[in-house]
Amino acid sequence: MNAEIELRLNVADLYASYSACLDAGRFDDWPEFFTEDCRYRVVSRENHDRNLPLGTMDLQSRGALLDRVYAVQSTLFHAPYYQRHIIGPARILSREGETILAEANYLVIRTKRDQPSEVFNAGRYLDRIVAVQQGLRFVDKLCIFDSELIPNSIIYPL
Amino acid sequence: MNAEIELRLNVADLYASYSACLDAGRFDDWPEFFTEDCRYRVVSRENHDRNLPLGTMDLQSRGALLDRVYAVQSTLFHAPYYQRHIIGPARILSREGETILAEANYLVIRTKRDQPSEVFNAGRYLDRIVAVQQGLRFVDKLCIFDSELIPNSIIYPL
Amino acid sequence: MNAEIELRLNVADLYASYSACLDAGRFDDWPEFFTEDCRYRVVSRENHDRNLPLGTMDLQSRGALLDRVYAVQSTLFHAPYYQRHIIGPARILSREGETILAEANYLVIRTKRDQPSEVFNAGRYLDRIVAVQQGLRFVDKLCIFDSELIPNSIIYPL
Amino acid sequence: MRTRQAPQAEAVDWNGPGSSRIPAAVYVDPAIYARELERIFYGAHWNYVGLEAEVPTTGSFKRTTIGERSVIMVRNRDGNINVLENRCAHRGLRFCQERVGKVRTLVCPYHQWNYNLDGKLIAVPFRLGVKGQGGMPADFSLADRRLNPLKVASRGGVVFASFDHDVEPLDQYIGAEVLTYFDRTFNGRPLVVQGYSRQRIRGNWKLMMENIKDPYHPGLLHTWFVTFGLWRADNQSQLIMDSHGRHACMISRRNEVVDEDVANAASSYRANMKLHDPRMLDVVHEPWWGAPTVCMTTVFPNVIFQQQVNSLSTRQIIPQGPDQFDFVWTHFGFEEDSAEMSARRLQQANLFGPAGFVSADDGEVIEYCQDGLRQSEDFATLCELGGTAIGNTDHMVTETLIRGMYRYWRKVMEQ
Amino acid sequence: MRTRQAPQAEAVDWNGPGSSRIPAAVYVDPAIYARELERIFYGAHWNYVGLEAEVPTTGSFKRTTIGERSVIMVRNRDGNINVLENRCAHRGLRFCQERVGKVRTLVCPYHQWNYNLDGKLIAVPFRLGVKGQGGMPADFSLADRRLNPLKVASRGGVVFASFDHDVEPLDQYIGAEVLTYFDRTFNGRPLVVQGYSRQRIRGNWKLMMENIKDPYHPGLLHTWFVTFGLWRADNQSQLIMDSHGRHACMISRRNEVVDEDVANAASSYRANMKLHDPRMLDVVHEPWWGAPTVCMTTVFPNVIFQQQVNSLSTRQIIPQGPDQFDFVWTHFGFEEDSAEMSARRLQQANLFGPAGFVSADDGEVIEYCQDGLRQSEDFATLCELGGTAIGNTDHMVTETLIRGMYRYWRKVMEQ
Amino acid sequence: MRTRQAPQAEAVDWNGPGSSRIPAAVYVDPAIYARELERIFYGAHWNYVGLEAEVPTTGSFKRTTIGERSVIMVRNRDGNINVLENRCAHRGLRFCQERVGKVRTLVCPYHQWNYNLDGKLIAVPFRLGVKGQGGMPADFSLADRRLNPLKVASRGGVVFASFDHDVEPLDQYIGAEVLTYFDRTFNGRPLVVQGYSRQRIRGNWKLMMENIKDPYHPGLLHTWFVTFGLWRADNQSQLIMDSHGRHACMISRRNEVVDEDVANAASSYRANMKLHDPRMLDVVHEPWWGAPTVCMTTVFPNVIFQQQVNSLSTRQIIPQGPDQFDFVWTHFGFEEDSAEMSARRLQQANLFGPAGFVSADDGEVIEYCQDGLRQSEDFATLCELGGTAIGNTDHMVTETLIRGMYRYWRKVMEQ
Ligand code: FES
Ligand code: FES
Ligand code: FES
Ligand SMILES: [Fe+3]
Ligand SMILES: [Fe+3]
Ligand SMILES: [Fe+3]
Repeated sequence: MNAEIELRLNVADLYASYSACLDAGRFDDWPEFFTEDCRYRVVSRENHDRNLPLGTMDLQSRGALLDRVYAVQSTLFHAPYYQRHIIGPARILSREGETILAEANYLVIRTKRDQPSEVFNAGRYLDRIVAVQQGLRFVDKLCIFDSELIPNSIIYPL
Repeated sequence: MNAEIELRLNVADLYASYSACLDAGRFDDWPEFFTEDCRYRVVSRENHDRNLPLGTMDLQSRGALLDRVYAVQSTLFHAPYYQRHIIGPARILSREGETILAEANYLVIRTKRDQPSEVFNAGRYLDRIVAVQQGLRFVDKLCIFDSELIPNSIIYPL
Repeated sequence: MNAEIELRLNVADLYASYSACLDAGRFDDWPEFFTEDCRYRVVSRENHDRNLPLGTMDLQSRGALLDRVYAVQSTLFHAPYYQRHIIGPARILSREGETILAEANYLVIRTKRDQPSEVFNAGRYLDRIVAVQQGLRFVDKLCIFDSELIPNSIIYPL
Repeated sequence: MRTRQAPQAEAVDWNGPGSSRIPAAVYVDPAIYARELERIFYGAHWNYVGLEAEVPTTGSFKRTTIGERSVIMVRNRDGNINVLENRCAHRGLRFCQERVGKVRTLVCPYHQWNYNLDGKLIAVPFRLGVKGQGGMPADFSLADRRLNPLKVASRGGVVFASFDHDVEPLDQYIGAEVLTYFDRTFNGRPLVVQGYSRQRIRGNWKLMMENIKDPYHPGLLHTWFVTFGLWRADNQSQLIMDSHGRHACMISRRNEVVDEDVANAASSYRANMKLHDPRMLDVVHEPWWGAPTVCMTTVFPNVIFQQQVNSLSTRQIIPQGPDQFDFVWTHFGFEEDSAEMSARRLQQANLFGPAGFVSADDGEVIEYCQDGLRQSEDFATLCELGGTAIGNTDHMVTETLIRGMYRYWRKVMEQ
Repeated sequence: MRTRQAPQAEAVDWNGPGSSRIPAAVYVDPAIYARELERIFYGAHWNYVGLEAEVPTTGSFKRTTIGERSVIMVRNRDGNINVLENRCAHRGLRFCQERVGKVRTLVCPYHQWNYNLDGKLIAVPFRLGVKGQGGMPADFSLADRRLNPLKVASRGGVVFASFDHDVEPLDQYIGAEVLTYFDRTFNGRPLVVQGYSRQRIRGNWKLMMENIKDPYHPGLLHTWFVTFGLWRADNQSQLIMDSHGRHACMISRRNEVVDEDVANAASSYRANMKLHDPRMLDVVHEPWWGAPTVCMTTVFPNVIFQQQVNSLSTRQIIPQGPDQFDFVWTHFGFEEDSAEMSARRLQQANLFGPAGFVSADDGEVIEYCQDGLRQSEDFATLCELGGTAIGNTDHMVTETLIRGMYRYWRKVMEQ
Repeated sequence: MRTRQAPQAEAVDWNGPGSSRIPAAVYVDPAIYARELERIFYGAHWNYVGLEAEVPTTGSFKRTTIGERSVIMVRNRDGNINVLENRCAHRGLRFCQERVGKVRTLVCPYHQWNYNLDGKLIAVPFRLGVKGQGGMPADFSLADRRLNPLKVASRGGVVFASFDHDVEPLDQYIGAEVLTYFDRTFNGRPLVVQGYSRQRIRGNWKLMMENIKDPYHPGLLHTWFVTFGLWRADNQSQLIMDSHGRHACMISRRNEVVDEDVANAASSYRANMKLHDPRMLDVVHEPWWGAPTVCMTTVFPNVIFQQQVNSLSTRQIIPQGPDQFDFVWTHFGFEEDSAEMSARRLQQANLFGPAGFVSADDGEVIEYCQDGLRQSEDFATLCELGGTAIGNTDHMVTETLIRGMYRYWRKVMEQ
């Protein structure tokens, strides 16, 4: 019973830690939120609803996440910006053995230097989560964004 | 004690499921979140603070909610758009017997086709909730929106 | 155990009550969320990250909070506006004896008369909280805002 | 307006003297819009500002906007209503920020220049200097500066104002034909405000006037109307205008029986539709209606008066550039209303406003009209239902009211 | 466009007849932009609208935009593809709101005017009036109004349209040299859409064309390209243009071995870089490529065809004023692709689009270009890598394609 | 700027040669604004760019903006400070994106053109081609292109720059009278930056200059000032200008005793007001002040130097079109400050900035001024407190400094 309740709270904490990590720009820590054989996909709601397979990002292992981090930090030229995730209440949709299926709405506010803060990307996380020794990890993280027009580019993970 | 804690979590889940339903456009399921004799009101903060009775929507039974759904799906011509609710932490204000008075801040981001995502409506839910067999239901749902200027129209429920 | 769980829920409630108080414009109640010897600071992420000590507001006692309230209500001329806080999941970072270190992302939507609602300020709360008889109180509240350009002025507390 | 003086708008090509084919430029050209502000909203026209009931007592004020200029409607010490431009005579501050309130005088925050409720300057701090130094020059008199006063007229509790003090009298401006229907609702009974709705619509302000001068669309766009017979092309009805064709009334009567042909013509007709909660259409005929169950009155340039069965509202148009306007609904009833009738008006208000079953889609189509009209300047609309003539009719299958408005518009705009 | 007619753009000073030093005004001046819409996007040019695969059957439509005008690509009853302007002939509504769908006819919601899939007006409600009253005038014929049809041409499954029906034939427009490479990808094989990406980039639309006509930057800006030899200044390559210099292909071949000098020249080179997940570069040579591993084709004014190893896309440019444009990516494969190949194309898509390892930064630099060009009007760019001449080359150390585009631009724009 | 060349601004009607009644157009007209950029911000004027302390060592840079042009303040190898326009000489990229940092050279990301800290072009990749192909033309020399250098002057640790290299020397530009007070704060003591505040204010940039040249409002708008005697109409004070009237100092001294008449005149006066936490006003007199406790210095066109008791800041104005500007506060102290004094300056900073007890409302009133001035072009302000003459005074009951600024503005703008 308590375990059940605690799990619900821990899932909420997972989202809180996840966004804190990204919003602080601690990209090196980002892959730690995932399992080795994870999949991280960012996909437009348009493609998702029409069953079109294209993703804006489609990383199919923690290694691929490390490659993304390297690109963000060393190879992808971009104007620096702040991200701020506002995540709504997370909800556990189902359980398959050890795996939790959870979802939460998110909004990312972007702030570029000398510019007003702006709505950058809004959508839904649909995630498969497992508990490992160190805590909860994403096996599968799907970011389905409503935002039809990406304001130029997405450099950092969502 | 546990019951108390669980209730608080369930209220949070209620808001999560409610927004998930609307944001996915599952309008047929929307009335299911309400009791038969419910009331659903969308009112501007201006009218609310000045005790002016006019509502932007004022539906006084689950039947009226069904009528709204029918209008949204069949009679109200409009440009399609996505809604995305970001709901802040819900708070139980009081208990009157079986009825819970709860409130939560909300923000709805609207995305129209080929347009950037934009702040659509922001405000506060002030709700009376009861527990029925299938879970928690709204007896009374009041959406008090700050947004002075509605960007053209409100078609879908908030 | 339960105590632990309850604390996590109470922290969430604290943020909910705090934003409800400000968003309703109940500024007289605002200092009640703080201890007598509290500190309330609003600081730009730029200054914070560069270890520059300047704060946009830097109030170093509950008395100073009362002074701010007086200014907001009696001496600071400004156009009236609504605030709406959307706060993400709060997270307890650590405990030092009685003191809880907690953080949460926030977004404040501002609505001026006859104007659309707009993104006003987005950032992170980094707070030290203690439990007193009447509940949880802020010893230290730090609002670190991403928003590079303040849209004219900040009159009300964040 | 942001342009220096109404810029020379190039003449638009109307292909002749008619007003049935409106060129796209009329809706999108900033220079034309600037001239509209000058000649229409700031010219010799009466603009709606509000209801007397909104400023019940001395010092009560309501801030609103005419064209793009902020004005204050305030009741003075004599109980009369003034409308004053919201701009300090010192350094130009739009000083009044609250929407409604009650004041003893009007004070600008910057240097506390103080105006009475008639807009007269009554106090200037340090006017005589301090310790004999500085202050306003000897030849300065409080009478030299004041808040810009508009000409005001009130009828049946409805307040209008004009920046042009030479504007013709209000009754003459509205004209006898339309006045009859104006007075039908506003016969002097005390009014009670039930609340406000505010929309920002991304379309030219005239598109909203067209919408309410267009009896052709309700039976086609608004399924609700068709299905419940509130409005149908075959309803008994009348269209009337003032002599200029700038104002109009669409008058009709409800009809439960559906005419086959009409039902078929309107693909939007839903024979099987039933309300789960019929209260929204619990219509009760009010004696003062007479035969008509609906009367939509447009008073050029900025207001629409709605009587749709038991729902009553004024709808104010506030242009915001050529391609958007704010639309402010003031729903009201009468002091004499029973509690049941007040509740009924509120119930039926579900049909109107930004989320209304039969008006949310008006805002939507107006936005797409603007989008389409913006696409190229060589396009002109075709408003020739009922031909190209302009005149009152006793049917609704015509766009004559739109032609009437643009005939007048061309005259005023010299376009 | 918001201006009445393309305003008289003042002549820009190019310091002579060349096109290697582009004045800042060419990117920021609203009057020049208005003329670009008129002469380029709405003039005698072919604009990309989509792929035939997107409208598979009768009634399937896709809404898109040419310049700033909304158009509908729809397959008619004969199986042919029409492109119709999305604007109702009655009162101008941009009536089609959904992006894709399937319809029997095109109906405008406002008054339900009804058009067939060729854009012909087939029904006008109450055209003959109601009970003998009103309706359209006697001389009105359905043939008088219709949806504005564009000229359409399709090749290899790719659909182009033009507002100018006198535009030259598509093959002649693209020209034999470029057509060879166009046909290399679009040889008639059935295409399969894998998905879309949409960006809004705050820069002048031509900056994107320059970017894809610029073989100078990939080896310097895009570390990935350098490090993995996908693109390097020393790669064997060719640049070809049509006779006008408006279209171009950048053709190159991958090279695993890194030339010392080149590596050193590019500070962005990372010798030690390894992918943790190499699948993103699991390139498999496809027979139809021939020698080249990459071919970037620009067809003036609004489309880029990408073949980057196994990743294929069309990239459409939709201008939104002089200082921003929307950029729509359509990733595709072939019906004949194996499951592995489809997955491979999707994997490699990580390199492209708004978050792509080698294209996200293109959007970024374009934005800063616009920022810099906005700073003052006395600035001109210097595109003289490879000199000032314009012609095909078999190397990549030149900006000749950019010079070619602007030579043509000056001719069309009379600037 | 977005316009081609400063468009011919139509002459504004000032009703004569005076500068005490400023026409609304001066604040709202885009053509006037475009000319302001050309003649004032990019003309023969010195603009504030920052403090030497912000770029302590070789390679330290700070990015900022003059008018609407981005510039980089950087310390070179000789320890001198350069100000370079942030625009690549190749294709115009505004390449520097970070606000501050430390670099060895300035590299543009697009094609890695490389500039030294003096803005000289030192490397162009593939300049000599690859394998003998392409590259820059034979006649190209690195000396042909460089980053646009501004003229730089530094005094007392404060750095100014001008796009016009023929601008008069800085000390002469500021003028002896104002220089005295400039040097009072900036006497060469090492400065320490305490932090930044950034606001975007929806008003014309000159309204901020007016605000700090207006000794009339603080005692009326800012209750705090009145109540604590920090600023009152009866305080001993001086207003001084340079010979052109473009720069000014408002100098005053604190006064605990409240003059009855003045208190009464200011309805904002709160006799009973007490601070719960008095530390915010724990003022300690600093020897270098001399008698004055406050000195507000405006150096035309883009900076204000604040000494308000123990709080020190520079306030930079960055115009963003005619109707808004960014306002950047740099709070500072001195290396010689004790820990207590540093803390005191920070405490008192609560009075200033976007949330300041006595400055948040300045931003607010400026916004409403713009709103009011936008309402119609026939309006002119009335700045005749103290008459219409322009000259230094030893009292504060005058708008002479505003008249002085506009007299100069008319001369430069030929308006
Ligand atoms: S601007 Fe109104 S009092 Fe000075
Ligand atoms: S506008 Fe299309 S039918 Fe009337
Ligand atoms: S634009 Fe700067 S190097 Fe090419
Ligand atoms: Fe309608
Ligand atoms: Fe590139
Ligand atoms: Fe001030």
